[in-house]
Amino acid sequence: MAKMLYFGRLSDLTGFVEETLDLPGHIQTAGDLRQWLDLRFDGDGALLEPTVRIAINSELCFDSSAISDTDEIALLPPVGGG
Amino acid sequence: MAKMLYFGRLSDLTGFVEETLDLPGHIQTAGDLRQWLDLRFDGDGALLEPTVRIAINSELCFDSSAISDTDEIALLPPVGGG
Amino acid sequence: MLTVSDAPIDAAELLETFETTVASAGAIVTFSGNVRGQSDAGRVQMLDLQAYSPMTQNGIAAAMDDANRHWPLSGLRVAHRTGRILAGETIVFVAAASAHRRAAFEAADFLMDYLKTKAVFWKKEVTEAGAVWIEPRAQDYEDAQRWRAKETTE
Amino acid sequence: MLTVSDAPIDAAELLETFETTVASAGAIVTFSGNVRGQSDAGRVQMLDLQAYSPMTQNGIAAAMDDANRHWPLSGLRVAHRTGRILAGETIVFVAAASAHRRAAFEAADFLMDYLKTKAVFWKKEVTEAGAVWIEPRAQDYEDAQRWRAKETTE
Repeated sequence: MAKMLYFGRLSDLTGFVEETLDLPGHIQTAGDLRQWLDLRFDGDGALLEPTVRIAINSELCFDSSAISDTDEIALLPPVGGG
Repeated sequence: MAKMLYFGRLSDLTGFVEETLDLPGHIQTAGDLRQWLDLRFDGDGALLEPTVRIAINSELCFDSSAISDTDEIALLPPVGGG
Repeated sequence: MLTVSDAPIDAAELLETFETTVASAGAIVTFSGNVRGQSDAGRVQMLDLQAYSPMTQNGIAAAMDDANRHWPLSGLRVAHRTGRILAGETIVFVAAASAHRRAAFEAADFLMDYLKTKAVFWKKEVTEAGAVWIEPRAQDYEDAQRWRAKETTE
Repeated sequence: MLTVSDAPIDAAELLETFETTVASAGAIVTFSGNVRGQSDAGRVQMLDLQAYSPMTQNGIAAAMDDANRHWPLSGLRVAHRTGRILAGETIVFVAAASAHRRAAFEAADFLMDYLKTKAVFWKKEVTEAGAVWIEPRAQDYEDAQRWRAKETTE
């Protein structure tokens, strides 16, 4: 089970701040996950924007980075400061 | 009677922060006062320095300004800020 | 010292405590930011601030390290609130202490630029007109840019 | 609001009161200056500060007016202590509030430059080595000079 975190406007889009889910077996990289989530939430590309960063276990990663079903995965729109 | 105020290092020189005195009749201007006080306190020119300003009733004045025996007269070395 | 928490911030209390840790520092500069009652979208009811721990804390701590390297500081304090924050309430408090007042001013200013533009927060503004997620303002970027220019010329 | 008095200054208390007068201002910057424990002449026991009323107050009030004209401020507070002030105690407190944090920073900075270089005070420093009257430092003049340059270029 992966722990998913959606921040900022992505929590509005997905309807979740946090969810736990079983990643389908074909999802190997952060890029795969992005594509899959965008379809799943009908994001119309919102999750594919390069300004939306992905963090695995609190470290920013690339789309080519490997992910596993036990990770904490965060989707981060551009930060706005405090 | 004039009220005299001596600030900063001039209070050390004169030994007074404040004194009340009868001004001699020949003292008509701030410049006259300066000369007289410098002799009186053995200032050796300390009271003649142009950076020492004189205020009459809280207003900075020139050496040519008239003073009267009822004024509050302050001798002000350069201000050092707080 | 750094706190990121949804508990209310009392700037006066934080200053009082900070003073005891930097006695005789010479100069203490504080910044408190509170939720403005008015925005372009109308009367503001509240902000809702999300942080991502420990990324948010790590980023602020790194900026505090930068400040400590760049200026001779005898103390530094940052408190940032998260969650729902009503108009008038304090979002952020920064205090910098130094023997030199210029260093205290610049360090507080530098940290506020970091906190306002680069800190890992997502901010929703709730007004009568509805709720919107706020992106950084161009002015904030310019302010932060000032420090970059300074680093290059030194 | 301006106070020049020989009563002790409690910066935290002044900030707390100031906050209530400028609720939802957006940004509040404060500066507190306290007596350093160490100077070039050795360990500092106290400062002794003389003011000349109302000249001292009039000068500070004029600088506050200048700040209010130059920056969009929603509040300004200056407290300055006189008389004997022990090492570690607060000499001066400045607070500036504005909707814009840059304005709050610059106004507090500007007022501190005035207070440190041009304000009508005479200051005696008492150390183990004796007592000396302090003249303004060259650095203080340079700091104050910054605002003059700014005025001419604008």
